[in-house]
Amino acid sequence: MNIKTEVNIGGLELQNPVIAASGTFGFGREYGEYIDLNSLGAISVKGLTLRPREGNLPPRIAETPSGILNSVGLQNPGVHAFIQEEIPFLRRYRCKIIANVAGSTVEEYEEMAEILSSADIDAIELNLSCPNVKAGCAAFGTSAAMIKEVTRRVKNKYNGPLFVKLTPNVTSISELALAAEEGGADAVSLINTLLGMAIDIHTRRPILANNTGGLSGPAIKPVALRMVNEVYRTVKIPIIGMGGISTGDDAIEFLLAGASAIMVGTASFVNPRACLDVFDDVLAYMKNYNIRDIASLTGSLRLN
Amino acid sequence: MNIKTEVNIGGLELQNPVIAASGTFGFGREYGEYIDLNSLGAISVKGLTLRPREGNLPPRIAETPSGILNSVGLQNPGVHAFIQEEIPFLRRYRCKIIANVAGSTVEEYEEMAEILSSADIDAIELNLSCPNVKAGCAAFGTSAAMIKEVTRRVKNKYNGPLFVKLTPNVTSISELALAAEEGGADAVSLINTLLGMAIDIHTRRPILANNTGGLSGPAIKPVALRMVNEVYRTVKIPIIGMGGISTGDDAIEFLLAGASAIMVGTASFVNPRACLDVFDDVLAYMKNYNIRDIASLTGSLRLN
Amino acid sequence: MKQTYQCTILERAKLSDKTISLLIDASQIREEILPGQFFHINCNTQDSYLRRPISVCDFEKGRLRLVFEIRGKGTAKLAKLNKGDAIDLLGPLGRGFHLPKSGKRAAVVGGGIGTFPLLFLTKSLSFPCDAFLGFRCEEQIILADEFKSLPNVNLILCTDNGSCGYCGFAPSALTEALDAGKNYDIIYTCGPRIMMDCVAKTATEKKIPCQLSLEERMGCGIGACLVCACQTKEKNGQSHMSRVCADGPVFWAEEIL
Amino acid sequence: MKQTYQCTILERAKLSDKTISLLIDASQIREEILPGQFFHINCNTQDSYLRRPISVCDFEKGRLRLVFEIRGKGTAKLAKLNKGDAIDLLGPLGRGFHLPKSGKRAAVVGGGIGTFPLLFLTKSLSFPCDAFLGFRCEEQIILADEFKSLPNVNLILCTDNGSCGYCGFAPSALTEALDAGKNYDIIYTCGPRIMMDCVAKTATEKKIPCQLSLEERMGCGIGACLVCACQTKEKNGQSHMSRVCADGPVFWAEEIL
Ligand SMILES: Cc1cc2nc3c(=O)[nH]c(=O)nc-3n(C[C@H](O)[C@H](O)[C@H](O)COP(=O)(O)OP(=O)(O)OC[C@H]3O[C@@H](n4cnc5c(N)ncnc54)[C@H](O)[C@@H]3O)c2cc1C
Ligand SMILES: Cc1cc2nc3c(=O)[nH]c(=O)nc-3n(C[C@H](O)[C@H](O)[C@H](O)COP(=O)(O)OP(=O)(O)OC[C@H]3O[C@@H](n4cnc5c(N)ncnc54)[C@H](O)[C@@H]3O)c2cc1C
Ligand SMILES: Cc1cc2nc3c(=O)[nH]c(=O)nc-3n(C[C@H](O)[C@H](O)[C@H](O)COP(=O)(O)O)c2cc1C
Ligand SMILES: Cc1cc2nc3c(=O)[nH]c(=O)nc-3n(C[C@H](O)[C@H](O)[C@H](O)COP(=O)(O)O)c2cc1C
Ligand code: FES
Ligand code: FES
Repeated sequence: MNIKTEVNIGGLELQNPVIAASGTFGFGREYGEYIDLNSLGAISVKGLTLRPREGNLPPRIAETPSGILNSVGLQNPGVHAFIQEEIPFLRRYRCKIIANVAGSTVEEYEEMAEILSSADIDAIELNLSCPNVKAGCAAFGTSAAMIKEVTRRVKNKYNGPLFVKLTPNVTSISELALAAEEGGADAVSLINTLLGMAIDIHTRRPILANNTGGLSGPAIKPVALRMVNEVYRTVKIPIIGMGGISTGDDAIEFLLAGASAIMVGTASFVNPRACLDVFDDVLAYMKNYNIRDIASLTGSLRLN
Repeated sequence: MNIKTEVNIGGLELQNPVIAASGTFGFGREYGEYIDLNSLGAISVKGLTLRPREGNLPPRIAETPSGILNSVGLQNPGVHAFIQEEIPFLRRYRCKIIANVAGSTVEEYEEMAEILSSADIDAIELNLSCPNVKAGCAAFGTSAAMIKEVTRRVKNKYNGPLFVKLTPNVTSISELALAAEEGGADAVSLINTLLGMAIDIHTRRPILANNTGGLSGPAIKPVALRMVNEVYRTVKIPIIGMGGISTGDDAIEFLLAGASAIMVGTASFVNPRACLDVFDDVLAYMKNYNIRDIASLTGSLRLN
Repeated sequence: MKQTYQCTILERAKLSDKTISLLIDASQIREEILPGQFFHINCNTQDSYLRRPISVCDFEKGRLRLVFEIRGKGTAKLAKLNKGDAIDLLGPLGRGFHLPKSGKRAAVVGGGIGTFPLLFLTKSLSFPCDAFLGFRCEEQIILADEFKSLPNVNLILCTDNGSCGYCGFAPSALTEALDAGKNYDIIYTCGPRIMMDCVAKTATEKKIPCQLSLEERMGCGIGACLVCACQTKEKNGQSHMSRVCADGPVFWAEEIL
Repeated sequence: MKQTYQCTILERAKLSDKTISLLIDASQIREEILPGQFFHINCNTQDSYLRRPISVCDFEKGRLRLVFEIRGKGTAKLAKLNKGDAIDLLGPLGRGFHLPKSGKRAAVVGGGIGTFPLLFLTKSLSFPCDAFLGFRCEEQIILADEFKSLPNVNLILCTDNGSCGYCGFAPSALTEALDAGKNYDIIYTCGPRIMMDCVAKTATEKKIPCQLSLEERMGCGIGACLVCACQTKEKNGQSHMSRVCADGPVFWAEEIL
């Protein structure tokens, strides 16, 4: 059976809709030893900032039921080092490069977009939703007006496909998705992590040095799915869905709910082959149901 | 060792801070066959409406990683039947009776408060956060102005301890808690369920007949803990904390984060003795650390 | 006080590719266990967080038999249990089948996993019965020997493809028997909902009392959480949401909408 | 391509109340396994979702030995594994101990669970060593016989309460040895952070090269997620966040802030 796996996400052509989620896959080097990066649709690289960042103090991770909290706090070598050292490595592979960027002012977002517009990347994912840095992107992420504004201004500086990544820690994610669409986003990515906390009852302190962190993994899947479906019924631009995807069945749920592509994050920590295993299982499902075009799954959920 | 377990929650004296969460414990009759209701601090009864409600169509439950989605939709016999048939039963026990009420207009909330003010209950918990009914309480739950208004007006009709139960599906839960405090609430209860979805990939339909449902169970614990701590640092009134509590350790986490009492919900489904087991484990922890007053745990978390 | 029970598995058998039988030492359970009742079983993983309802397939001398098909995560976990392992049971739960003190003949109509609880039912009947048990094909037939060995049971096996016994669905076999003049005091049915609806319709037409055993996804299993709702008709004709776990799982045909 | 390995457990032993030793058939692992490296082990429950890092305690002829203490949910789950069970290993991971080609004598200082990886280290040293191993009390002593049986190891057991061997902490025993004129080409340490810091300080004062094996909570275990950060000093003196899993777990004392 001939299966069409190519998808177009707001101008970004992917050989398949499986993308490694930002922050969980570094710049691909480490996982490249475990899986053939050529088989991924794309990699969304670790969140980049204008200047290098050292991130938060450890501990930066806590385990919770069916999930984890992290508080890395955007440790990264900065956008310039990314361009010089990581793009050349990633370019050796077929998978597309999505630059995930976070700024603390609108101007910083603009400046990074400008810098990246002359770099060899395939798309920008605006991280307007990192819960682990005090100032900056989290503040943008909860205001529709700010999202629209940042998106519009970045769109002016960068010609390629522009994705806006949304936070789930809001009253109405569809309102924010709409703002991104109005600002000119070519797609929205959701969800980023849910803000959470874990406590060591013996020391009476939060486990994370940063006190709070972002919840990811299977625990958040029902919330993520609901949000993807809500946004799907609100905006016209494509959705990149994520949140707890560990199996092909999970990925299918997201596609049915309205995602055009999906990202695999935390699951890679448990199974370094998770991205590929997810994709193989999606193909098996399609064969089983005689579905020839993966794009036809998107939004094919029938509500009750 | 002599352990003081009594707590006062905004005027409600509890022999211990363990409360059965609304909607998971019915009116106590069924669990009363498995545990001695005399040993509970209180029971928050199934959400009451002015008139009887049949609730949503089945399926009303879906299992998710470390949690469940429910969409009962406030099936209940109505406040009058509650007063006539359930209070006399519950009054045979030492545990306090908290009437959890949901209305679809401010007037309905007022009317129920008035009716209940002449009933033999110990407190009212305003459910401003049920995600499973279309009109009504969910709309109130996300607006600070509405919360303040409803609280104020109910407070005028009901003299006893008034708790306001908050939804986690908002950008800022502390803002809503503040609104409840300003409206005259004696305590806030949090969290209600997170709105989520689960999909049957074979039928391509949501598992719940109502499409979406409320996520509860261990999966939501990190989010609930974070919100309790956030609210603790914002308001002065006591907090009743809940969300995924299944063990004494979980309960301790909530107390440390700032809860003065805790509710056990979904955990009872797996372990009908959950409320008692949680309490026993809390006592063991206190003995171990030589803590003599359970109230001294509240908010004793030291942030990093 | 009721409680959960930690029981020991005495025997585990694989009845088919996907079907497991567990024989459990239930001697500590002092409550009466009735046909049609079920146990709510802890699968003990966070991956399958909720308990799973499984009907009593048989109960004799303190030995409880549960037979179940592997469907998803929870039953897959239960299928891994072995002789000597502990199993955490909540139950017996629910309202079982009505057992008339006397009668001439009953009909029992089951399909697939719905046939398992009918074994204990037919054993408990104080008069003879015709048991119409439907399966996809010959290979899928489960527990036929157990039914055959019961002196009061006249077993009519039905297969969709006719590979064994009656060719066709069990309700058709029942209808043919009724048309051929058979008389039943009561009809019991358990299986896929469309099968049961079919049986209930026939029974109603013939004015024979009929009981169905319903399935619904469950939370607490004891009647407190209201997630296992099914629409039923009150005596006054009004529709009502009943709890499959506590008001059922067995209902009279006329109660079901 | 690297991969995860499904290996079989050859032997399981309980070394103390809380300490388990697993001997694992690692013959399929073709990568070199070095002392100081660790495996990231799948506990396979949603309750303990993440893998758990456990150091190589010993490796010989394709047989891998892991020794661990039961602390929380994950290690409790691993402790339930038995002979014949499969175990899902990711590794070997991390940068192991530096093994000088030649030397006169090394010092090895360990405490508690930090002593386990030192067994493979001392076995791999090409010259003799003094092993200062500290435990709470005599009953807590683990693996002493294995250390004793190594021809190049001079074992100095230390207990906090003096119930066996040197009375006091292992770093004090090291300091006393140094003060008594002992010379070491290199010092290795693994154990509680305060213990290691103490050893590192002594080593720095005496200008002896020293390596520490750090612990940090891990996500991916392979260097991609940056959750296992520890502050290190660059050559230029600047502080930097390194990854315990990939840049460590073994660091030179001068790298640690
Ligand atoms: C009263 C009653 C008695 C039953 N008796 C038997 C029996 O004797 N033998 C047998 O093989 N099966 C029986 N079933 C069906 C059995 O409970 C389900 O097949 C089982 O719960 C599926 O769980 P899973 O983990 O395999 O599937 P999953 O898909 O992983 O289950 C996910 C969730 O959905 C629920 N669920 C899925 N399918 C069903 C279903 N058909 N009915 C109720 N809940 C479901 C599960 O309990 C769980 O909460 C009975 C069901 C009920 C309600
Ligand atoms: C490189 C390295 C090698 C190790 N080697 C050994 C060894 O050989 N033998 C041994 O007994 N222990 C070893 N440890 C410690 C061991 O990893 C922890 O004791 C174990 O992860 C605790 O898991 P748990 O499920 O018992 O505890 P839980 O409290 O349930 O764990 C919760 C989470 O915190 C993490 N965590 C908790 N304590 C630690 C810790 N001390 N270090 C790192 N992560 C932790 C867990 O991995 C898990 O992600 C090593 C740690 C590291 C970093
Ligand atoms: C350790 C870690 C680091 C992350 N860093 C980033 C980041 O830099 N930028 C970003 O947009 N999202 C980041 N995320 C969020 C993920 O990309 C993803 O949105 C989230 O984890 C939900 O997906 P999952 O459940 O599959 O992990 C991070 C997540 C984790 C676990
Ligand atoms: C089946 C079910 C029904 C519920 N019904 C109500 C309700 O009627 N009123 C209410 O305020 N909360 C209701 N809740 C929410 C719980 O009281 C509680 O806030 C939530 O489940 C989180 O706690 P838990 O994780 O311990 O279950 C319900 C929860 C469940 C699972
Ligand atoms: S499962 Fe809770 S009422 Fe039936
Ligand atoms: S655990 Fe992921 S980088 Fe170390």
